[in-house]
Amino acid sequence: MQEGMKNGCAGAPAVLLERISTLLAEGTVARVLGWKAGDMAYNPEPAYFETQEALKDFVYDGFCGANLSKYMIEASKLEGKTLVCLKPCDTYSFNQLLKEHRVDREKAYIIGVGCGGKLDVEQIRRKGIKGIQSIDGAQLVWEESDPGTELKGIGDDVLTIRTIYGEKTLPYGEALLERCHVCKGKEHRVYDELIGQSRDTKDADRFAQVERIEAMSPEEKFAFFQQELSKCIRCNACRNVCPACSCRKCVFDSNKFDSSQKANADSFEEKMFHIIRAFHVAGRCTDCGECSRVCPQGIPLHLFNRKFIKDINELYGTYQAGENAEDKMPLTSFDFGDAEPGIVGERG
Amino acid sequence: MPMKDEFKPKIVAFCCNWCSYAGADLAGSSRLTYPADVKIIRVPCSCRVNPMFILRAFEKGADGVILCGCHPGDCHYSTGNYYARRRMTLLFSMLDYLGVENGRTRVEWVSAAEGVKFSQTMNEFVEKIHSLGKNVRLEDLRCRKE
Amino acid sequence: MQRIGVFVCHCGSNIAATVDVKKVVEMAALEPGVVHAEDYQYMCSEAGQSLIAKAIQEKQLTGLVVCSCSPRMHETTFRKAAERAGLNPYMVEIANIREHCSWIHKDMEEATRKAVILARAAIAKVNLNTPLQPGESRVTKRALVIGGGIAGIQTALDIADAGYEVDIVEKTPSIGGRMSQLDKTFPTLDCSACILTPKMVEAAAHERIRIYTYSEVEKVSGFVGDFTVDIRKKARSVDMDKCTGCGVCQEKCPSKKTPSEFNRGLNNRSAIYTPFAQAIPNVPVIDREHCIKFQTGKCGVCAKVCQAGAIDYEQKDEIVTEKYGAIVVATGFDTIKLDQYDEYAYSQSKDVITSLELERIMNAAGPTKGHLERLSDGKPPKEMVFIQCVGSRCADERGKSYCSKICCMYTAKHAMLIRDKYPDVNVTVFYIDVRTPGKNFDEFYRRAVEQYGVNYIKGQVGKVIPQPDGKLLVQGVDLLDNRRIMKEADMVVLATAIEPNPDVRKIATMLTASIDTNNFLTEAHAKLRPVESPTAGIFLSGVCQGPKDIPETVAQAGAAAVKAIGLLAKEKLTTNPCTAKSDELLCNGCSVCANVCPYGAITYEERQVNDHGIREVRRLAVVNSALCQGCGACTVACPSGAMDLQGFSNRQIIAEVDAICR
Amino acid sequence: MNREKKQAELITEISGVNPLKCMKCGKCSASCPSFEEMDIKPHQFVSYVANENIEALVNSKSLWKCLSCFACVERCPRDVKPGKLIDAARQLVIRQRGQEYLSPDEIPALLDPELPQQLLVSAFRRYRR
Repeated sequence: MQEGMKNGCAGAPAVLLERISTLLAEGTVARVLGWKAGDMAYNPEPAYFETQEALKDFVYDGFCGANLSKYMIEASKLEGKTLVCLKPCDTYSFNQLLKEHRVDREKAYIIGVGCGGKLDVEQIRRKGIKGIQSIDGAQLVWEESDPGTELKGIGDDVLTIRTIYGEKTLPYGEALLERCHVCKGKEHRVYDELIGQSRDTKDADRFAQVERIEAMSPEEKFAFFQQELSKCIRCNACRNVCPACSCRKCVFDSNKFDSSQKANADSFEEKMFHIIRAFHVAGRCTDCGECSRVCPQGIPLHLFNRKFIKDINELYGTYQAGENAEDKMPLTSFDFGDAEPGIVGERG
Repeated sequence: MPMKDEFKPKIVAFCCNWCSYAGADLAGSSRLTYPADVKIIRVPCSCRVNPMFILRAFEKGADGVILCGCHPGDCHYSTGNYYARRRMTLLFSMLDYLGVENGRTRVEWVSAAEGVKFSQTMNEFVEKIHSLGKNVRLEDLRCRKE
Repeated sequence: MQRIGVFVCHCGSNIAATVDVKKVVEMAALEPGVVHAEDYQYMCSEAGQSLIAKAIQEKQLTGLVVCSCSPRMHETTFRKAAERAGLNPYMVEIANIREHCSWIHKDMEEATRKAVILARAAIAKVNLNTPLQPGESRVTKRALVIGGGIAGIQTALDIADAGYEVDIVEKTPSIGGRMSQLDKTFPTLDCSACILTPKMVEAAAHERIRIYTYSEVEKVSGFVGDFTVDIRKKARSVDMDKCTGCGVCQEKCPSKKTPSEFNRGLNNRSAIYTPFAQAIPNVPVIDREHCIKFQTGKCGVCAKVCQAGAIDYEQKDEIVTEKYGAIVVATGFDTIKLDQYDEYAYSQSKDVITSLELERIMNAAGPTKGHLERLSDGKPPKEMVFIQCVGSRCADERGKSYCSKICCMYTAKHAMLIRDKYPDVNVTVFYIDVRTPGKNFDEFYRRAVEQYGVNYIKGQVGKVIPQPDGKLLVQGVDLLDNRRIMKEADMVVLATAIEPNPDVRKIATMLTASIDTNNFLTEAHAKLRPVESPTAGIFLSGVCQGPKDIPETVAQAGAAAVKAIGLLAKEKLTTNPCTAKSDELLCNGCSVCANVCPYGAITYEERQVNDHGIREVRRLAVVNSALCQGCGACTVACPSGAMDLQGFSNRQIIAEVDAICR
Repeated sequence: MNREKKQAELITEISGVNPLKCMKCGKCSASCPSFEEMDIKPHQFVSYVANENIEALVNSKSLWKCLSCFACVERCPRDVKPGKLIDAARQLVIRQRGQEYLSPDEIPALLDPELPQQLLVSAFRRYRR
């Protein structure tokens, strides 16, 4: 049963809520890291819940797209276990953080939640739907907790959006985040238990966008990125949300490279920032897509990360960060026969 | 002979202490000339070169950056140049992806005995930078469009 | 703010002819931090150096820039001069205006401009230099040798003779290694035991050598000069002090069905055994897996017959912890398994043997008492075929890509010995190439052909087909006259590829010594430091580094010993201060840096930090400055910039970049 | 000349074999059951291709004496696999004949009682339409 609507936001599937409630009650976990309703129907906020009483505000619906793995860095420092709901793609990030000793597996109780793709309000807006008041159809219907069953295809569900201009409808599949169209798969890489069903959302090639850019002339490439990067306001949202950008202090905030700047003092800065940020996470980025999701300017930041991933796959063998917590990362290993940097020019 | 154009490129060459810096020394003691536009920075190993240094050079107006290290397999620290090779390959590929002319960056393995190669490489590189002209793109990539 | 002095050298006319040194002085004086600038004819001369010393004292200089020849030439000179004048030597930077400027440019104006920029970069760097102190670490005057073969024994003897204590850790019950299994040695054909046994005895009797046999290295911590090693002394079940080595226990032991490792499984040994008669120590061990007492609880014959009361069924493994200054790896080799080479019928016929098995057959103490006979029926062979390069020089995964190096010579030896002792036996060798570089080696091989009539045929054998009558049909081809060869042989000997002892991987991991794809230990430099591992204080002896024969092994063993002695002879180690250092407030503890460190110099510890009021326990990278060689790989791998390299810090290099691009 | 160079390239392309990897050990010839019948021996295939001496190779008896038993492919220590080379040379000849494949009714006339069954099967597998 769905709880009542909170700020137009759907509640959470009963099977999930019951299980979380039990785990909290029996003391298996000290707190729950989940979501509560935000001020709008489409922006639930990550939140901690420490009592069963508090769980009445717990929300888990199609808009809960945030990757909570990064929160586990801080949660690992707390007393007792923290329950966290991770989608399949989030578990890659958790594994990567585990590999980098940033999270404590013992401090986490991971519920691998089923995923049928997460919603992106920007996609809805792009369809010309404005003035949203509430959205129906974003709630998750998990009949029973059998993670093995797959839900029907995404084409079947429809979002009904009540706006100040009247009611609109949109197929669920058309409102998905970019990353869901290039989904890495619905298998959880690390978890304590699984709840809920998944359905496949992949309907595009992960590297198609990168390839399109690669095929451009240098002038076109330059124009494309100049266009995109000129939007950057250095709000640091991409950095703050990125599970790989988990440095205690970012190089752009320290004086170690004479690179700390509060405002963009010179024209070079955003470029340097984005290239270096992508480089720092190269080989560690799981391609979770959070950077692009949170960018208020809509810069497709994942295109940087995915370029590195594509290069790594092509030059050093296929590698998926976070697939497990053991494999050596591509930038901390090498092969005697690696390609020379000159290959960049040769590939054209 | 004055150059055809008045363009005086700024070129930074990072050289590892054990092979390439010594190769540059040998070029010097063999009186093998290359343009004065090239300025060498000594680093212990090619793996010491952070991509940030390269971008920093461009930020400050360099027109080309070249990294020289020991040949793969000959690194004084055994494996440093292998890491450098991967890092630079990825960085250069990214710059290419951003539409920056990839001739502005280069990696060359120069041993302590390869004074001739060092000088040749620098001559070639300077010529390449001359053909590319002043570095505008890296400086301009972000520029807010009016 | 630094007080920097800039000293521009004319180098006679080497610099001054192309660079306007006065102009460089003038321009340098304008740079921030510069309080003194002058030029001189020869800065490296006595007079030039005292000029520098005088300026340091008079102007209270805190940093120096010398614009002169390459730092590879005179950096040390100027650093020492600075130190004598009371300045920290690491406050000196060199602007190379000779090799990188005056010698390669002709135009004075251009060269001068470049010299000024190079000086500026050096000044910018010195502005950020900090005084560095070389570290000191103590040296434990004892060496550990892992492996008790000829390599290990020779290294241990050389180190001990130089006056230092050495421990040998040997996995098997006796020292001696592969060489003790050999019958004769090339190119002189002297008996292996006759030259090895005295060395074994000498090592055992040496007052400065301690031998741990039937023992393994379990754990290694520490670093060059100061290693701590746990050695597991496996339970021998025999009291070393009481045993007299009479051998009665071995005679009476009722369990005699265990294949003898020493004889390569060609015959059996008892459960209580010494590997061979000249074993050192001459104290048996009980192989508990095959001992009736240990398996069923009933027996105890050895305890009953032992007059000395040395048998101790209760003995337990013992861990000994020792400190060492240097560690020499001498873990040797084994032959590869032949199960992938079914075409040579090794597993199908007892008369197809490896060369090492032939050594045991030829040996008077071996399974056939030294008589050359077929293992299937005990008959003397009339036709013998040797097949070279079995598993060596092989591009696929069945074998090894490298040349095993010793096979050509030992096969010539075997062929010669057989022809000498059994002139009626025909010997044919199928080879791809005969490789005999080495003193008196090719002469040796030619002797086999010319004097002993050994038949060498160029062409690898395709197949060995066991015949119903027990003969072995060898199918080959003579490549030099394109002729099919079908030879009926009585015995076939395979020159099996050698590979490093499989345990070496485990040991290398403990030592953080690097290893190549073939499991050979990597040397610090393939040409110039061939007996040192890249990990400081670890030395390589024998085949663990690459295939070699006995003379080469002994030579390398001596070289490794000298390197170890050179280390042990030092009272203290001064360490290069240009090492990596991690800023504990920035460190994520992510281990990325440790993953790229070739020296295992980075470890992690959980430590309380105070980060602007936040007190918490964090996982932090710690650089052992005694191990760090200062390459800087970690500094770039570190995403947060916590890891920096002293002497070549991020800010210093960036300052140089900025100065050049200014 | 140029034609033979192209043919040699075609053979290496079809076979996927790098003739330069050969160390001339002769294990292929030693393994070959048809060695005696061949005019050009298996270990020589490699040098014929490397030296672009293709006319001689395709006109040799060996081309059709190879049984495709793959003993040489199996045992070659250098991953050179002369059996694949000869097979590629045969492909080359077949292709040159303008795609004229063998039809089943032509076969009886070509049969030789000495011909091993294995070759027949292998050839048919390869050259049927």
